[in-house]
Amino acid sequence: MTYEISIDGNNHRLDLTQVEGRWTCRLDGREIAMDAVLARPDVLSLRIGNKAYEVKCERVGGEMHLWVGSVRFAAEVRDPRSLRSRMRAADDHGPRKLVAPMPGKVVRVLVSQGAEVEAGAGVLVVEAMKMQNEVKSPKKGTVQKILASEGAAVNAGDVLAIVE
Amino acid sequence: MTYEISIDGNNHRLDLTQVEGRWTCRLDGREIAMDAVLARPDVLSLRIGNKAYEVKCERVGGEMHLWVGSVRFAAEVRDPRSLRSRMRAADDHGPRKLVAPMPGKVVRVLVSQGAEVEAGAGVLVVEAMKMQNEVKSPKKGTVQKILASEGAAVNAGDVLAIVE
Amino acid sequence: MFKKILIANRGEIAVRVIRACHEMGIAVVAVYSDVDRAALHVRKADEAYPIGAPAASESYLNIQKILDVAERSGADAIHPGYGFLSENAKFARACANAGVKFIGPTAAAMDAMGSKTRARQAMERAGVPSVPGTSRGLESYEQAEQVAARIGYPVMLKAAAGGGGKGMRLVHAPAELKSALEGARSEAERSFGDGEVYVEKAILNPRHIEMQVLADEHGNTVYLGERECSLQRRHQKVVEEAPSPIVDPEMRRQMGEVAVRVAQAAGYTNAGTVEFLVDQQKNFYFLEMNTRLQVEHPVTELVTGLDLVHLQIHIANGEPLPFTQDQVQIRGHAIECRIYAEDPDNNYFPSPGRITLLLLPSGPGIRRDSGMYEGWTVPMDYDPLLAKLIGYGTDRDQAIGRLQRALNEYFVGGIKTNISLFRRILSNPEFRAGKIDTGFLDRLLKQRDEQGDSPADPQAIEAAVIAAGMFAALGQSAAGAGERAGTDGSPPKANSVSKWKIAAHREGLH
Amino acid sequence: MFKKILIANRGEIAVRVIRACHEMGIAVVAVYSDVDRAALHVRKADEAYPIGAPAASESYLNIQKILDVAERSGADAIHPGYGFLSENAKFARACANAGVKFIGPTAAAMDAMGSKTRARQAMERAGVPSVPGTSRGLESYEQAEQVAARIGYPVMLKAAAGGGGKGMRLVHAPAELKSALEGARSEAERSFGDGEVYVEKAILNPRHIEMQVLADEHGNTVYLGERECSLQRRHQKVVEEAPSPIVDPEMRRQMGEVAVRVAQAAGYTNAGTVEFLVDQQKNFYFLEMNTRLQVEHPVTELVTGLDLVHLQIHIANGEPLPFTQDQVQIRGHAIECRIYAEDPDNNYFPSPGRITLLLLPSGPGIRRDSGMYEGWTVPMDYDPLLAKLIGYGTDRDQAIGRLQRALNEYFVGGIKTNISLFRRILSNPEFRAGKIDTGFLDRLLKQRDEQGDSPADPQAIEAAVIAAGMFAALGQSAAGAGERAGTDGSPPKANSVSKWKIAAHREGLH
Repeated sequence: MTYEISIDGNNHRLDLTQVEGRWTCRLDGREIAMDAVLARPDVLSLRIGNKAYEVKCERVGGEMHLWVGSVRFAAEVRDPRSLRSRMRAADDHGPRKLVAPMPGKVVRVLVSQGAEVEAGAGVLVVEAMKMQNEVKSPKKGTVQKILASEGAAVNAGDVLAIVE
Repeated sequence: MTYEISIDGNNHRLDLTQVEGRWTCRLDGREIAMDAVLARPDVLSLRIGNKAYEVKCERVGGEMHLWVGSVRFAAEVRDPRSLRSRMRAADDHGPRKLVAPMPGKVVRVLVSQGAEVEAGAGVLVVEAMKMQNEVKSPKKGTVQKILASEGAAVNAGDVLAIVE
Repeated sequence: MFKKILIANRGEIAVRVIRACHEMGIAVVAVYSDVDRAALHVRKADEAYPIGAPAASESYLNIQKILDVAERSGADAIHPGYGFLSENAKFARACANAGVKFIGPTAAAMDAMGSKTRARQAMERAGVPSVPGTSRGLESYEQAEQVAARIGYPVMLKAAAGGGGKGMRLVHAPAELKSALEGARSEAERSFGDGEVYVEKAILNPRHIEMQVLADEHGNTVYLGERECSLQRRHQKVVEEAPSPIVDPEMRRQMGEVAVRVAQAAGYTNAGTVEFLVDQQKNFYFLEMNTRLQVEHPVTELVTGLDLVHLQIHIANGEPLPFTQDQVQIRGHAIECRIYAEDPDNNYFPSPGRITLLLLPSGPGIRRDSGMYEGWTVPMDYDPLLAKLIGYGTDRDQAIGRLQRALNEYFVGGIKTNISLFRRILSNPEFRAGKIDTGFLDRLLKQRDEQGDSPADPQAIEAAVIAAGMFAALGQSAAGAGERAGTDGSPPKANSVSKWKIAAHREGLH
Repeated sequence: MFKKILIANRGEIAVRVIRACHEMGIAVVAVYSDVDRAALHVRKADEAYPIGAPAASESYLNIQKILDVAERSGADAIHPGYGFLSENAKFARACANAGVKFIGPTAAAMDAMGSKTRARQAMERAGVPSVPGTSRGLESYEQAEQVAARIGYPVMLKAAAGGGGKGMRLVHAPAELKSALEGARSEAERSFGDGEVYVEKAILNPRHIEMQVLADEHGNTVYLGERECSLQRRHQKVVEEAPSPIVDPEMRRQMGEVAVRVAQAAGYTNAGTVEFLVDQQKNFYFLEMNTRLQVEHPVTELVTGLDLVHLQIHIANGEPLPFTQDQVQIRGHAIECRIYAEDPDNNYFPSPGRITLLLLPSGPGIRRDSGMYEGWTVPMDYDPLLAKLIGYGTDRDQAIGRLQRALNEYFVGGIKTNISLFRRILSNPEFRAGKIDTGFLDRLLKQRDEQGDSPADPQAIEAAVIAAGMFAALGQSAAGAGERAGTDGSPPKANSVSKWKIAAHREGLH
């Protein structure tokens, strides 16, 4: 199968096909000799040529990061069909969602629906482990939706508000 | 539900019922206040009254042992209906199966089907990690079946032969 | 010896004390709040009692509930760990009245050290050097002005009841003094219900070095060497080591003897720590005394070969110290990393949640004191300290090398941790040279460096791309671990699921 | 310093050497057989090369394949670990010829120590005390008779090329000598392709104590203290400790100086171990020299504060020893337990298989060197050593207490291990008193004691019954770990499955 994979924002095309238990792999068109063992879920023992890597997959609140040795990469995997829409969502036009950075309690909502906000302006405050964390707007725009109310318990990655 | 549980060969009757997430427990008719958390599969954090136990479940080759702290018990769980047949299989009359004590290779079959054997007589030899292990007959009797041939790879718990 | 010890704490320190008790053949009583039933310290205890709601005030800080459990369980001693009730003189007294031995100093000694101003007064009498300033609360702005003028700017305003940086203000010039004093007072009032504030000469970019002391109940007091604790964030220690890169045997002897004098002046017993500020000229000033076991006690254990918790229990049991000062030897070097549930991508804010995967470091020179386990959900109600990773080496370089190796083995899945921060610290040239002060960490964090300690080489990126694809192809349903991916690559189902999830997220927008 | 080191081994020792290399900033090349692709040492390496079939002769013992990998990978040194090619002079020579540094002694030194008779001869010249007997192979039965008569019965017949107890016979009386000699010869012939057998005075229930030595390539040789290795089964060590309970500083100095003389007589370099037999009167006799890193090297590392693998690499790099004999200090006490995949219910026969659950001990004084991980399948093709658990303490009692505590934390699910054996050993009064010899373990195993260290009390049985029921009720499908059983007890489905399995087993009979 074919994947569009973005690593720290750079897109790559990866073709993986399995023939009799062996994988063949084309990365951006180049054929690559590799071999992999899933040691544990989210832990991959990978050989590229004879180079060996232990790659760990960190999944928190919808985000995915890969640890290659001690180096960390933001990763996204998707199939080409959904690429266009994804690209649009990613850039600064169109709506952007504000997500809870950690599980906790919404202690304050700082703006009301429909309000104009600057990039970096605080929209809500989430508290956990005795620390308060202001969730800021990623862009200048209008608060299209507030999806969490004060006192509500939220999980990491929950959408709290949308700025259009 | 109700279980017949044998611990080191002694049978106990245990009734467990769950009401709104709380368990009530009767052991051999006695009501017991308890509370349990499955910390990991096969690891139970158990409170009986205010006594706390970490109980680990060891499952190897069909056998089940429980570690209560550093004390180990052979355990069997079954429902009453199958009790009678179980009891029969357990005692010395009737057929007894010889199982592989470890994964390995059958390197020698020492007796042929139909042969008479004494209790403790060697029936087959299994090898693993450079060590050979003689599988002995648990009772005096006739070798009813030999279910493994020389050179065969076997797993722990596989039935290798039956002595009637 | 005690038959049964109640541990009035949770997390890694509760586990660490449980271990010491079991090593000594002593039974352990654990207490837990409603969100801690599945906590590791409950799993490991011999008895466990629920003590109420998650809020500490309802459970781990509730003196009456804890003493009730002590009575019901028949515990003959209580170990308070650190934090919670560990420095609460009222609790120590209540234990004494209830006939349960409090494993720590007497309430009187705590009182003597509890207020920074009272402590300063005691130290003056004992002839212990402290930072120039007032040993009493400031009566007025005018007095503040005079003292500040006398000792010279910059000055530091501090709350007498202070801790954790609350009620503290750095003042560079007379003009700032008035508002700073008001700010410090009101913050102290709010935080500690006590507005008392005093003034000290400000020591810029000092080192924070502390001395471990141990005193039995027969008048013997020894010091076990220093700990370098200059790496702090928000006035919280992050990395500690022993010995300090700048302390030589002579300076150690001087600080140690002062620390012993401090302890004796307070009639101190059991384990305690005397904190010093050290300026660029290696002058050291008494800061305060912590009347409890420190989070960072393991680094002292590794370089002395002693077990401080065992010794705390023996001392509380009325035994004399089993060794004299000259038998105490420092060998090798130890460094501790405090593993917090914090999000490095989000200014190190707490990141509680469920631990879905845990890869644990071990091997030569590595000690791990932990309160977490795979599958456990880190509650959002308490301090985010998950574990401590301590590295020992023949020398500082080897200790650093072993820690870096172990940090690369350490992985916590499902929540975010500050593990990557330690890679950056340990590979920093200044740190490796031992050039650290209390400002080091804030300076480091200002630097833009998101790539851990090694730069992203094309091969690593290639590996990341292929791994991302393989994780998707194999899915999470796949693979009895350890099996050959080649031989059990699962159909794209598992993968599409995650794709739909991403899609769904997107849908949420329109 | 070396840029890249190839590790010609597998399992825990390969992992231990990889860690040392990474701590020193050296890249690692791993080799693996077809059944070891998922092994931990491959996961941790920087490069990994397949070297063929599971049989050691096809892979880990295949000199040519390993040297090919060294050349292809550009490794500039090879660490052999222990076992496999570690004491193979031919391999050491081949490395030298290929221009790759062998991290260990020279081939010549190995040859000198490889044959027990030649070693005895060398030692005689060096004036090293060895057990009375012949230093040359026996020419005839008559010669055997004469020598045995001279040194007095009981005597021990030993194969010159021997090891692991093969070709050994204990002879109590002249009548047994003839058949014993024939037996020993044919067994030696079969095992080593060399029928040479010599005779020694048999020392009954001796202690087995060995001395660690370290020699650089500039003529400096030091000893790092002894290890007590008397706890053995089938001539395999099971528990080792440092220091030995019976060795005082003076005896240590004497044994150490003899060991240094042995090493120098053989022109020895790098790390090595001189084994001694010690009789009830504390007389010690040279037994043999192991020209490699020992499995039990960690106990010496813990009491000296040194890292032997780091030092091996520095020595191989041509550096002089960084310390002198009088700087070596023994502090505290360390004990090692060898965790084997063995079935205690079945006479400790190997028990390979898939590790379904792994609970790992840690905390104060605990070091864990391991080659296993949860989900890994232990292959049936190699030695069953899975890991080593080492406990350190201020004194022997504390080390024992910490080890027992850690053993109770250690759990390996899916296969059987000998962990419970160590609980029995450590709680045995004779062991605690330090009264041990090479016969101790066989005597202990004869005793009927299946219940671990504590007797089964009614409460524990009650807990077992209830736990068995809860496991059945919750099933294995159930429960995100850490969740309240009460809140997610699953329907009896999961349970009935296991019931059907039991039934099915039964069906098999009829």
